[in-house]
Amino acid sequence: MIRVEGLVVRFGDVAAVRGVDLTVGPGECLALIGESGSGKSTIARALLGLAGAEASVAARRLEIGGRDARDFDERAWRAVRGRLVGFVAQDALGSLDPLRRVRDEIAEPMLIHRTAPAGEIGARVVDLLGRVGVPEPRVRAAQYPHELSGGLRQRALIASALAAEPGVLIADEPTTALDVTVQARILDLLADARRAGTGLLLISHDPAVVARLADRVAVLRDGEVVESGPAERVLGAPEHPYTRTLLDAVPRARTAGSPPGSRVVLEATGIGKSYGARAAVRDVSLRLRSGETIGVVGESGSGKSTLARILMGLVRPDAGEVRLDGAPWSALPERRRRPRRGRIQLVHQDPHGSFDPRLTVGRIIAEALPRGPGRRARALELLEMVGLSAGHLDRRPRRLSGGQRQRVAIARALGAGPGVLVCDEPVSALDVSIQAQILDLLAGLRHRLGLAMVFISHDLSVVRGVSDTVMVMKDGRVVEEGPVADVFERPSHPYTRTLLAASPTRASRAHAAPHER
Amino acid sequence: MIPGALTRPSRARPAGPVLAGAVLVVLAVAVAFPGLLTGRDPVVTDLTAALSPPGAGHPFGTDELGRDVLARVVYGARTSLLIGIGATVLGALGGTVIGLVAAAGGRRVDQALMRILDVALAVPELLLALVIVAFTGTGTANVLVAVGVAAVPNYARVVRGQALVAVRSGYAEAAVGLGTPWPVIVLRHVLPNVAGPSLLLATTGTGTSIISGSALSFLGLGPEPPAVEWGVMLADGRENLAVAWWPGVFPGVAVVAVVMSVTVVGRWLQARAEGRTA
Amino acid sequence: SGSGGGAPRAGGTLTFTTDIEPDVFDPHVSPADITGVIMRNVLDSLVAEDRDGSFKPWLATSWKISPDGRSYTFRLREDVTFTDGTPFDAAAVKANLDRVVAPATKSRYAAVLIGPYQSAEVADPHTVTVRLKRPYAPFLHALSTTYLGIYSPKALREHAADLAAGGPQNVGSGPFLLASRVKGQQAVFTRNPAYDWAPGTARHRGPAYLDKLVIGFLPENATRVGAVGSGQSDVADFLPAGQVRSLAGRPGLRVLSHESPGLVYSYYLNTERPPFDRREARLAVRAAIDTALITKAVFAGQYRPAWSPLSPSTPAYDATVENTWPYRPGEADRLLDGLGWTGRDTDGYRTKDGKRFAITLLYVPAYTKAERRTYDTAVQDALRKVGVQLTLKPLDGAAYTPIRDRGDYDIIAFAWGGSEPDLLRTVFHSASRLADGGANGARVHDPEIDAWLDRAAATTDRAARADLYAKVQRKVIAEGYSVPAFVASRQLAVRDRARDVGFDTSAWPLFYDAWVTGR
Amino acid sequence: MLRFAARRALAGVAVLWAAATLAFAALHLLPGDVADAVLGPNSGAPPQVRAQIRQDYGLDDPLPAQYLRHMAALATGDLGRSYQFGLPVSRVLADQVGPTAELAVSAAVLSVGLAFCAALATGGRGGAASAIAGGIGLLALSVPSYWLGILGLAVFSFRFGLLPAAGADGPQALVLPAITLALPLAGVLAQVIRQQLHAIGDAPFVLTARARGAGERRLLARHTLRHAGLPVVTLSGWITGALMGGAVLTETVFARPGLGRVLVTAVGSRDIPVVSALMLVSAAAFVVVNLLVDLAYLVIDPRLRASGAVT
Ligand SMILES: Nc1ncnc2c1ncn2[C@@H]1O[C@H](COP(=O)(O)OP(=O)(O)OP(=O)(O)O)[C@@H](O)[C@H]1O
Ligand SMILES: Nc1ncnc2c1ncn2[C@@H]1O[C@H](COP(=O)(O)OP(=O)(O)OP(=O)(O)O)[C@@H](O)[C@H]1O
Ligand SMILES: [Mg+2]
Ligand SMILES: [Mg+2]
Ligand code: NI
Repeated sequence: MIRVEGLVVRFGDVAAVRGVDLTVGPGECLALIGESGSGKSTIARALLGLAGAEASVAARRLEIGGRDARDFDERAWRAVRGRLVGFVAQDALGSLDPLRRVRDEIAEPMLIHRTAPAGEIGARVVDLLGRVGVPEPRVRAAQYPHELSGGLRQRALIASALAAEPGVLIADEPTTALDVTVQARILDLLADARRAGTGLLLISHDPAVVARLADRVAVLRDGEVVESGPAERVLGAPEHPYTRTLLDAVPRARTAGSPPGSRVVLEATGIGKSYGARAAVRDVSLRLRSGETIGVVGESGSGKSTLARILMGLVRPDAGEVRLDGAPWSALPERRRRPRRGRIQLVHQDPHGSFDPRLTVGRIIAEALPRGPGRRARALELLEMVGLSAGHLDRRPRRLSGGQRQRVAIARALGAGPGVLVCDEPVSALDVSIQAQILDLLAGLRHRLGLAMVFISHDLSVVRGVSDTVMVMKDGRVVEEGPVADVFERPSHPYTRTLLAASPTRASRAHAAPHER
Repeated sequence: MIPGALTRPSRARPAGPVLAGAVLVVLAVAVAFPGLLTGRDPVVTDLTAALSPPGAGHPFGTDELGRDVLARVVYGARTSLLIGIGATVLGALGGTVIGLVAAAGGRRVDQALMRILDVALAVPELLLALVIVAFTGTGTANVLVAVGVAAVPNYARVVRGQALVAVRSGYAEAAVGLGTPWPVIVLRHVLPNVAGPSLLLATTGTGTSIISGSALSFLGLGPEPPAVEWGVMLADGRENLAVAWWPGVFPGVAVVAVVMSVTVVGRWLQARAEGRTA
Repeated sequence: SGSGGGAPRAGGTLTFTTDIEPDVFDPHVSPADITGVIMRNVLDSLVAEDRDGSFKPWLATSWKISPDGRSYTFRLREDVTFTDGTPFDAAAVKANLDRVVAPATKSRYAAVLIGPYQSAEVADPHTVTVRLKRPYAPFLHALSTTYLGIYSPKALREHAADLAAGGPQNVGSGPFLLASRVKGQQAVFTRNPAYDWAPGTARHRGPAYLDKLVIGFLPENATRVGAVGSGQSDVADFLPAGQVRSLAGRPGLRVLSHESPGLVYSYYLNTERPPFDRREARLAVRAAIDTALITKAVFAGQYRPAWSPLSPSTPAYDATVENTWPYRPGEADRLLDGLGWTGRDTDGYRTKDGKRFAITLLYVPAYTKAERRTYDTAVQDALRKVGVQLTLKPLDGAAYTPIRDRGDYDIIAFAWGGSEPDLLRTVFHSASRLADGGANGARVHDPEIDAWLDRAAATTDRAARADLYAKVQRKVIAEGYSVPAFVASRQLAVRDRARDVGFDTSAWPLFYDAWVTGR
Repeated sequence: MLRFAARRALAGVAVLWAAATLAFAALHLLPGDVADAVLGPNSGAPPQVRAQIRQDYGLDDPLPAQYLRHMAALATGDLGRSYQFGLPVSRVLADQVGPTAELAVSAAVLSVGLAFCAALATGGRGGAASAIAGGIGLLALSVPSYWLGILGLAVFSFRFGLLPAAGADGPQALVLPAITLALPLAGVLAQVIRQQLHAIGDAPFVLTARARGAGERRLLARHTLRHAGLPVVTLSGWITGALMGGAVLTETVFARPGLGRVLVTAVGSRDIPVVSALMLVSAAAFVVVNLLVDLAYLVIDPRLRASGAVT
């Protein structure tokens, strides 16, 4: 279906992809792994002829559906996109048109390619939503993207990519925002599709996910494939040292050695928030001490991001109160909160949307820094802490990879020197090695400065690694909480048990047969 | 916006901004050293040579009193641009401040300001300008103020509308989360995002202000003769359009050239500031 | 008047476009020329003035003036009915004249025109006697204008407040009915089929030829000229002089031109304060202005320069003043030097005791045609050449009046149409103060002129009047109270299909005799 | 919703009241006598006429009394009697509203339509077509409208006789004025739309829509144009103002009856009843437009609906 040889993509003088060969056949799954910024998303976009105006694309060979795509005109590309090749973009949160209803977005490929009679489209949309695991599909179809949680949006996006039954699906980090139960469901769905003959180009930072699906794996570094082969071999016995570092960064406990302090820095009591009839958060309480990390896990749409925004004082709760450093916080007017804003910072779930598109990375970070000379130097220092370099300082967010953007968001949050950090999926787009680097960074801050964190993540192993206590959320409620070991070892709530069971652990990857369900 | 299929990005050198820049340079010369562009006096009449067509002695011809049209266009630049640009700057600045305050100042401030603007907008600009001029007297500066003040509500509305969208954006929220004070958020994030349409209005506004100024002159509240001003030239020139096109067409062309150049250069600068190639 | 070949034919529509739309359609109230032109079609007058200044019967068949000149007895036609069916009689005349002077009418011109009117008496149904407070020679002329036109008394009774609006309620006995009016656009007239009392000055009898007369209002010169050029209109009023020549050459178009009688456009120099309290200063300024050249340039050779305050087509015009005050810049310099304005400042203007020779001309732009402003600008430049700074000061209507009435100006300029030499009294008699509704712009207090003007108004002897008015003109020129500028012509562009559009003595177009050829 | 409506209605009334007050204040505080303005500079009216005018219109009463009388009359729907025309203001304005509305609405529709067409023509595709269309748009927004009108007249009516030069009868007479009024507006709107299209072109959802196989046209129609529509909605207040301002000049040039012309003469002769009535009309128009604008925001952008923060 797709066959590429010698693919080169340049952005100006920088070659983001240099001479990549790959093929995806019907019913076959090729996984692209590689560190953040290695060129995965760029390849995906280039295969759709959408590398962007600044990009120059060249290839020795580029065949899609058996035709030479090198001399495709717009028309020909359009026939390919959505129909021959479906695409799930990495930036799931911003990839649905905010002005259109979810159902219109999902129906669009069917309308464009006329793959379904007009009368049936409505029913199909609901069916698709159900298949990707969206509860209440009928209700959700009629909503607008901003009314959906991150995970719901991601599922809607996958549904739209599958709508016209494409021959090949390119999925760029399709499960970043999904909790493990839903993730499992999506992976099943993709496996089904593959069995039905759909080729799959899967881009993921998560070896566990790759292990579940891929027949073959290509490992990308700096735009070049350093290793490729059958999934079992590459994942099981990597040859290239880069691949090994990519896979072997095993999460370890980063809490050890620094017991939480006794001072309560953030306290929430009986928090509740509804959007119309939907209760996004109900009666949630938490106490966070300095140096402590509370992990928050839970179903997608269970109210985690809403909770984070309430803690931050960005959304006013309908019920309950948040106190910061023992003083009122959520009840204050914004003017009174402002001087203390630096104390508590948020890493947004949607970093892209939280950047002013007009500003460069340097200025975005500088905004968090105190006024004065040396701001740029400090910004660079922060960038380097999250594994970016001076070369990124003058770029605009649009020209960064997904993982790079996420790290900029972290750098910005740290720049303010907060005592409390609320992280909403801070490492969802990062490969394990960089994840490890970031988590070490946070652990260091916690250790040295007593940084307290509310850490929201769908990745149970990450949560387990960083948290002292953990809260499990479902339908806006905390269904279980306690010391992390207790909850993970002896889950009491049935939902927690499902969650843990569904987690594609690293342990499973060695013996995970690619075709196994 | 062109998707890069198997393409190289286009790197055309824009001819527009260069041309527009040249026009603005000529204009600047006309304002600063009109003598460099014409050797003639714009107010001296020569009744024996009234309405001579463009030719050797008078490249743009002469008007109904035999005054050199080129000289009048050149010398008129100063007054016209003063009114056009001055009034626009005044209107755009005032409007932007009010619009931003309304958008960022919370519901009550917004409501109050918007209702005041409704009233202000309801006052026909002409009337407002008339009243201002009636109190301050005629003359270039007063026309400038009158036209500028009359334009404030318009800019305010536009800025406020755009700002409302920007204020609710993710990045504005992120800035709130950083504890950035509102004024800074407004200046750093909201303003640049509302600048597009208002800049555009401002560039067009330059021409419109020249015209509004001339409408005032028309009612006798503008610069008095023999002051040279494009709007007045336009108004006078149209009387003879059927027999002599040049006194009415050249000042019009000057207005068009100014507005176009300002627009093109403004757009180019904006695109550069945003790092895109447009 | 313009006449074409062929016999007049009844039927058809004629469209006439003029520039200014009257605010008020009631000539008893409005001072506007255009109101007079428009309503002439609807309202008849007691008498009609002929081109030679004599008066012909109209609604009055004959009249007698008492020897003391203070009472006029009119014998009225008996066959006239207003278009609402009311018969015309002496009571109707009385009702109209009384209305003009009633304070509630707020007449802005007719009440002045009617002069020392005291009362009207109905002697019998068809005889009316008008009594004046003092002799008033221009009275017949006043009666002949539309401003003292005769409405149906029923209309006055029932619609007095609505007459200003213009519409079917404005009922007279004229050749047309005002059928409808669209404000800002046009007024439409239809023929009065019963009309059989045309004035003695008309070319035919019986009803008007036109079925319908449309009077459109197009203030923009270009649009008005364009409308007649494209055939959207048959006659365009007030052609800009600059376009006359090019229009005259267009096939299918004629240009009709009539010099307007009355006071020419003149600059009135304020004699009550320096510098124009000195005769030499006035004469110097006058000598510095080449009115012949300016007139030729500004009006593309269409208008003549003026020599007298009166237009040559006005009765009692004195031709002897012609060419008596030619353009002599050397003379201007000599006079100014003589007055001590010998210094020069950096801008090249004359100074005396460190003060610049600077004068102001007030004007109201809304009421000033572009051509006049151009003329003023040319004058400004002419004066600059002899070292005199003239500032043209625009003011809005309300601000202008008090300043003008106070006399806080050096020059004001205006023209005044009308075929009555007594207009001289309005501008030069010491009693015609601006604040009292007069127009003595030069603020002249000249006992000699006052006496001549009073005597002229008191006598009906045309020769004696002409002699007195000539004296006034010569004195005005000799003293340099005003600088006459140009003699305007009313110029109309007429399409070939429009025939026999007439002019009255004030050079206003008349439509009673007009007709149109078939398509 | 009902409370919202009531609040808006109340605010609307307040705006109208303020507008009327402002007009009253402005025109009474101007130097000079209203009676002089009524009479005009060249009238030979004797002083007693002036006195009569002052008396009839109550100009000799103290200002507060005049103000109260004026407001009381307005409250009962009586707009007063025009100084200048001597007629009830409602009658002066009655037949003028139609032509102006006709002109303004057709120009508004035309300009928005033209702007979107131009954006469609230039959107996405580069190349010559886009450059030419962009240039025309630029030209359109740079040309002073009344100058354009006069040139248009010179060419289409006088030279070729294609369209009537003046008046307000029939749709033909509307063509030139509407185009004259609409073109500069369309120029501005097209630029705004283009700019917005540019900005939105980078958004991830646009990439996704493209990845579904959406062509440029579909992209515009279904996605980006709605985003570009937002600033157009924002500009509608400006559009309304520009239409009203433009109507004054356009109506003069094309000799169309209408409110704009009435306004010019009324302001010139300080016809307070007419001017304040016109201000009421214009304020009412703005109140309505703003209401529509706010509703349009809600219709176009669902994000604002949820926050309920839009006024
Ligand atoms: N502005 C809004 N309007 C309406 N509903 C909303 C809004 N924001 C959130 N919701 C709803 O509230 C619920 C909780 O959303 P939230 O974003 O907090 O979920 P989450 O736990 O962060 O999910 P995910 O892991 O998928 O990001 C969801 O059902 C969502 O649809
Ligand atoms: N428009 C652009 N202009 C310049 N550089 C770009 C542009 N888009 C991407 N890049 C750069 O190209 C490289 C590859 O980016 P890409 O998005 O393909 O990475 P990725 O492998 O998807 O990373 P991630 O896992 O973080 O999403 C990165 O270094 C990125 O900064
Ligand atoms: Mg990526
Ligand atoms: Mg979330
Ligand atoms: Ni993950």
